[in-house]
Amino acid sequence: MTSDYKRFALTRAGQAVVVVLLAYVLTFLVISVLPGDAITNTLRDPQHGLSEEDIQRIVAFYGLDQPVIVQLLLSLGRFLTGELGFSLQSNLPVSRIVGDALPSTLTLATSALVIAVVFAVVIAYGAQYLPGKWAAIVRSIPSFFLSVPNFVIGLVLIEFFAFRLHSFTTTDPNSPVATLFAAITLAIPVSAPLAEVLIASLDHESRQEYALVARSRGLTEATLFAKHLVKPSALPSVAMVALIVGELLGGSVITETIFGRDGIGTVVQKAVTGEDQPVLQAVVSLSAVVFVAVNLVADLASPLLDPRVKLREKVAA
Amino acid sequence: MSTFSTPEFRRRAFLAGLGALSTSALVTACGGTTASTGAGSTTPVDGGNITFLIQGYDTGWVSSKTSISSYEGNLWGQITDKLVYVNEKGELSPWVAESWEELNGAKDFVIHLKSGVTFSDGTPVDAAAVVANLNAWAKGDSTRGVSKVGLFPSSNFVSAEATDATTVKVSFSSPALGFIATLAYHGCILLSPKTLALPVEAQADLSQEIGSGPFVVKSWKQGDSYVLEKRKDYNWGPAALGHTGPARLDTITYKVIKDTSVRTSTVVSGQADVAFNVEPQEIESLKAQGFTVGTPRYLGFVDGFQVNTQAFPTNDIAVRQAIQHGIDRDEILKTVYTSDWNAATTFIQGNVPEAGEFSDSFKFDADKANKILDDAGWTKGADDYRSKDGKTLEFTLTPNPYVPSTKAEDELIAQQLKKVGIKVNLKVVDVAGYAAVQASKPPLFQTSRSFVDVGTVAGVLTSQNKGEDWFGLGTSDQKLNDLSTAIATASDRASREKVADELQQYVLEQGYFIPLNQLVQRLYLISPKIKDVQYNGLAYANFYTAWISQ
Amino acid sequence: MTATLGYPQLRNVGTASKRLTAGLPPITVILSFAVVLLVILWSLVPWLFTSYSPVTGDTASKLAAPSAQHWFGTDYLGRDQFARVVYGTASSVTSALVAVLIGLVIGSLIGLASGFRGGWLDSVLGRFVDVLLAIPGFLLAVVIVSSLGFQTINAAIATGVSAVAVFARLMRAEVMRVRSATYVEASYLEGGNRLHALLGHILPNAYRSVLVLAVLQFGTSILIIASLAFLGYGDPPPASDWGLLVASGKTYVTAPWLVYAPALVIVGTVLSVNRISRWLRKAK
Amino acid sequence: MILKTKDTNVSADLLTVRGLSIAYGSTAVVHDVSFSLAKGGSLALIGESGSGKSTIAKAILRLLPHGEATATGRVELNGSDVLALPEKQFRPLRGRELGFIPQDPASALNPVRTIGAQAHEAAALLGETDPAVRRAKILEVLDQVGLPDPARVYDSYPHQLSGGMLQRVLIALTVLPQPSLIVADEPTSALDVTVQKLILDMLSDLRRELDISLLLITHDLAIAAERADSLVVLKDGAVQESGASRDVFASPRTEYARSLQADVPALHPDRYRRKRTLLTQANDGGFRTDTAPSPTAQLQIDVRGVTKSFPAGGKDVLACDGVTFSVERGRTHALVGESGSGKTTAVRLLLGLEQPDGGDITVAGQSTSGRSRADVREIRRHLQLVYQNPFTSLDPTWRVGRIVREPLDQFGVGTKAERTHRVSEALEAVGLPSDVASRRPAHLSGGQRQRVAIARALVVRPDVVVLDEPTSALDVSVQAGILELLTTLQHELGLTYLFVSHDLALVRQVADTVSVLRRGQVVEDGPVEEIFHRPRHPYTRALLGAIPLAAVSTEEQTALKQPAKATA
Repeated sequence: MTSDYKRFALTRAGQAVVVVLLAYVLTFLVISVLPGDAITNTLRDPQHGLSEEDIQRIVAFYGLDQPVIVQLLLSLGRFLTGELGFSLQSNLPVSRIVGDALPSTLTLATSALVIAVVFAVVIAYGAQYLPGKWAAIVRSIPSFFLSVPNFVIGLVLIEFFAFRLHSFTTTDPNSPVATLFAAITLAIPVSAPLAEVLIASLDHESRQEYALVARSRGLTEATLFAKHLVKPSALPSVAMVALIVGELLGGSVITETIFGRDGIGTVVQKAVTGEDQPVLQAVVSLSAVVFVAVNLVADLASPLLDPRVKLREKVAA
Repeated sequence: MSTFSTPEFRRRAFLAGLGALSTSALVTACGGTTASTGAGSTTPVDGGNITFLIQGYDTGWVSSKTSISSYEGNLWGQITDKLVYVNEKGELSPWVAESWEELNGAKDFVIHLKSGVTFSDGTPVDAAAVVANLNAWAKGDSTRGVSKVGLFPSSNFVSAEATDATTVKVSFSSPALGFIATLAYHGCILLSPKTLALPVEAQADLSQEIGSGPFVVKSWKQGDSYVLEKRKDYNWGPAALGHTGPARLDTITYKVIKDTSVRTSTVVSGQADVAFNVEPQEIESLKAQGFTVGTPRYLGFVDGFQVNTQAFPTNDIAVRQAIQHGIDRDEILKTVYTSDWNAATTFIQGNVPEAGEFSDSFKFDADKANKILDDAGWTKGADDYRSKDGKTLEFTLTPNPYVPSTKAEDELIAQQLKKVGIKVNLKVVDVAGYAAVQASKPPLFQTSRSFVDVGTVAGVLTSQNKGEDWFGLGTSDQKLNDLSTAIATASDRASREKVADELQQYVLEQGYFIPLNQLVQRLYLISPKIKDVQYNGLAYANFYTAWISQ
Repeated sequence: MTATLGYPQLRNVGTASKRLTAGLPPITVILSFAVVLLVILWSLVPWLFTSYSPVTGDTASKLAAPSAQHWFGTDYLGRDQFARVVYGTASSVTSALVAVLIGLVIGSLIGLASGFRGGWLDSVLGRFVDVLLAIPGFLLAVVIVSSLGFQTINAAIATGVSAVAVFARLMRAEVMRVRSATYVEASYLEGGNRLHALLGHILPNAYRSVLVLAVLQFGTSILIIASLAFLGYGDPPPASDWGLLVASGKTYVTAPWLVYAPALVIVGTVLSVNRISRWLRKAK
Repeated sequence: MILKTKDTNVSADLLTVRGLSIAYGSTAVVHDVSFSLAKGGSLALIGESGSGKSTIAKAILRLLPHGEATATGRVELNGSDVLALPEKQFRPLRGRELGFIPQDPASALNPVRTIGAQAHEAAALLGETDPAVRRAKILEVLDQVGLPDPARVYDSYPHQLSGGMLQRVLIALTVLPQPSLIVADEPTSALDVTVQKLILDMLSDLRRELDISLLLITHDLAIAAERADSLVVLKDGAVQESGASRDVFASPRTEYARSLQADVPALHPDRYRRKRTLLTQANDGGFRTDTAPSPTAQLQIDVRGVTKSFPAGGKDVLACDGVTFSVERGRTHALVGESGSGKTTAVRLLLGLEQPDGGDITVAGQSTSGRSRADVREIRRHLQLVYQNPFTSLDPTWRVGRIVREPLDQFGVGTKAERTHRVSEALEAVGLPSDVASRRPAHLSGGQRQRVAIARALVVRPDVVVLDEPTSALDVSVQAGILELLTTLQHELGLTYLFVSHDLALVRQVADTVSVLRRGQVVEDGPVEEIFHRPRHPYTRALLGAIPLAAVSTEEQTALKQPAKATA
């Protein structure tokens, strides 16, 4: 079994690396399509007070005077060695900018993920075991969660909990309570797809005959759920959890702006308004790396968690 | 934590608003009752900390940029001193300079320094230090990328030298009437010679800025929060403020909150003490709740547009004059701003002594504007926008992010100019992007520049002796060249005032500058428990004398 | 293997097949159709719904609360907020439609090609779809809009591109599922060729669930475009995209209706679109 | 297969159901059903799909989905009513008194937990807490149900065991807590015939040893009659007839019971013979012996020494190993075998859907193996297939008219008018009203859909029609109608049939000659009557033995007697 598994793991890892590189190239092409040459006109801007010699150094560093394909290879080569270049606005090394911003976004994203999973489980369990009328209401919650833009959720939470109930202050956005509310804002739209997958698989599993057989042996609903339904229904959700990691990174742009948190989201926003290409390139490709890594882990874990998954088919797919 | 039980919580029937959307009844109802300000003694109390919410410190701390940005100026004002103090009415009074003499027709000046003044690193603020600062302001250091102070009269500056430990002699090649006033300008801040000698990158680091002000930088995290603590041995405050000893507040914390509404609501809900640049249209309801809203007016140019005479379509004088008369400034004041704003009478603020009454040269007259354009051959098309030789009369306007409500103001201007057939597109940028807009030399650039003495205006009108050439004329407008040299080298105030009137008349008629209203660039929403906040001539709130009443 | 299939569980599949529920769909679905119809009318013929102009207003009555004349109150320049929402519908809703079309057409083609052709084409397109998925949708949209320029049409293109991966994946799964269905093999036995199988059998059966996703994606696109406008990446003033209205409205703390009127319209529209998508999925 | 004739003794009945009615929401599904089951006895509820038999079983076990279904009436266990008991008081009975054996073993065990882990749930009912003792008891009962290596089964996952082994595990777990009554809902309908017989024998032995009474739910009248003391015949939720299985089976009183009995293939081997013998009489008067087939053009299908293997799990599995058979014009030849016997692969090779590794196939004189796609397509005009499952062989988005016309369109036969005419002609031939042409498959019953499939096969006037288990997805009554149609069409159009099935009794009714397949090899072939009376190969004998009531045939009017115990 293990030799099969090793081969399966290697192929998936190989595919993952290819995807990351392609993501880097795609982002570079999209960014370098920027009309006019943002890099040169931000450099020439007197406000920066950059001397002519500084400008030449930066132009040479990014190979701006060479064709796009050369610039791409240059920057791809550096990306592989972990070298992310300099920000055009603050000429600080990009790795430091992203490094400083990462912790706050990571705490936000992970707590949002946890909250999203909790929301999804509560909704899915409620939809399964609440009496008729209530179950219908709970089932429609995910589609409601999907309909509210997260900037509205954020504004409402801040207005109600910060300004009226003083449960947290906007002056200290990184405090535990403020992070909790920011995480809730991010978690709500993200928990919807997770809840729907969980509801669908719970419905499917609870209609299987083994649930009937277990009931015929006198198991209570609770033990039936815990012992029999949780594991098979959780498996499809593992893949969905990996998918929504992408949503988390995307959603953080708005959430961090509203809650005044300095994270990857605000870095992206500043980079966009300031047309700071190297920062944009770094953030997007790092998010791709995070997404691909998480999905790889989910991919490699699924044969271990679910005995039904055959490695042979997995490899061929 | 918040002792506030004022009506604003009920007024903020927020979630009810979500349901019923009928908050109108609540808003008008609360107009009547003002907040019950605590009885509070009037004698100042030492101690306490305040939180100051601000959009951000994005342009960095290199001190001698061409002009200090409106945000960083707040912090500089607390950690540095100036030689001369200027009050709200523009009257100068001694500060680090105890006294000064103006000799042989304002070409030579002798400054006598107060003794015992030291920088926060202990080094004395002596004549040598002042000379170092003067040279930095006048000449900057291009080799290290350090630029001179924009409005400093550098063109006729000759030298500054220390005659003894507490006296400095400054000489100019031609009369510099505005020199003493410029020493009170927020760009001319006294920094220790050690700081001035630093390379540009090091100067960008706030902790390297050694000033002699009532507060010192305690700690800071770039883009997040900046904490100043009071300097216990400070006792050379300007006499005009009525207090010379150490500051009363223990610390001031500047907190970066980008969103205007969040800053406003945080102070209103009592979680912070001061909010910078709130929405002007909210001032009435904020005052109704007992908050004080400082709307200081500084000496300098009004809120208006420098017109680029080289760019289409403003290269045509008819277009410039049509814009001049096509804007209804009265409607702007009534809609976007409040009674705290004053109409502009010329292109410089009303509190500048030399400001005259020239409002009829930009009086709102839509018919006149239409007539001017018709005569100039701009015919109205089907979409009632004018065009000439196939080019539509159209330009892009970028609201000035440093001034509150310019987005609303420019949207209204776009509507008004549409009535006279001019198509105005808007492009919204933030502080970082605004510098790039200025560099692109647009037809109309919304400016917000302060100065202490009208003489410094000469430095922007033309390209003469490295002037900023706002209108792109270079030296092509001889009349303007003569006027600006006259004003720069006037030997006495009376003759300078006459030249200033002529200059204002000419610039407005030529449509080089399109005034909007007298600028209130900085708004301070201050919680009622903070007393004795004073404003200087450059419209910066000074918390040196402020104290907290429980 | 067929022996085990030939028994009762197939039988009760036969009789228990659900016919489309005759009679009217549930009330909530009718309501949703009404809301979506209203929104489409707003974007096509806004002038029928309000006499006010979305651009110019009566500056004297600025920041007035919702009242009989101004259902959604007035904004900081005295413009009728209801008119701005109605006229903003065109750019908010039609651009969402453009986004869905881009995602649907390109995504379905990719999914169809990789699902039907299989082999090397499938793995190449598969990797391309993986790449599109790997970059978080909103980030990709932000990057594209920042390179094409801040306009709603560019926001629509950006949202469309980030939706391509979702459509491609679903279409590929559907094509693979239908391709192995018995009636497709039967069509070969009756002399049909691959093209006939594709156009005659595979597409008609695959498009339905893709349609359901398209409706769902329409709702999501409205949210993404509103979010992009909220961050200021939509059209410049005086445009009145819904997201822009919320963004500019939120600075006026004393006028909460400026935020909540457009917010409620966004939520109402997207909720209705989701309800219709769920009803379509059930009535398959 | 011991049919105990039981005298009704005085002891109170174990299970009495009186006036039981069940409704899903507002629609009533079961109407006023009553029956009783003596201690140690066995009763079968027999009825087609939709007759409510499963619903009744689930009501007795109180497994109906709560909130959706409501049951009224009395269900007495050992004299006391259990239907109205609160769940807390009923739960102790679950498993200890009332056992349940589900229908599809593949989905009746949790796929992600080992058999052992799930077995402990059943063992817990014994009140045994020590896991080691529980494990021993579990292994013991697994051995008792005939599982070869209980320890390996204990540690494996459900998907690693065959259907037959899974059903044995389920029975073991049900009998472990020694319930007094077992309710079995179609326990063997998902299994092969031979495996089915072994399982039912094992179940009967266990019942006798542990004195457990059985309530059997089935759609197969033969199994019911063979395995249960008494019968209750159900239709649309109401009892049609009930009584001792021998009486109900031998002389059914009600019309419905009689038609059920008539449709059991095993009881009426010659049902379609009269039509067929006419046919053979006309042609050549005698049975064709299985000596080397004469190479006359008469041979429509000639398969010689065909082999085909598939890669599975690393090594190659031989699906067909030297399969040889031939079919004369106008005749019906049957391929019989259980799952994995290779009969489906043979059909796919014949139709050119797969290419044989070796051997030769000729249809209507033309060889199909090793030909280009275009040639194979040409041959298909003469060779059509009717699939087993009518619910997946018709495109749900097409209307019936277009479905039947598809072969004409694809082969470009005749003009548009001619095609529409032939379509309505084909529909009429299969006994469907012409207005069916405008309807979609979703609105038709299983039987009607299969008739549409047959019409589609016939519309292009093929010479040979391959029928891949055409009726196994249909109810018994519908099944008879389809077979009736096939034989009349063969008679009218002179068609040649290749009939594939796992059901020897059915094959005996319709086929002239038959080949018995096992693991890819033809173990025996020849005329049907010969195979049935003088089976030479042990596997054929096992297949015959597995047919419920195989030895019984009303034609021979012999009384029910003890058939010889078939060796497995």
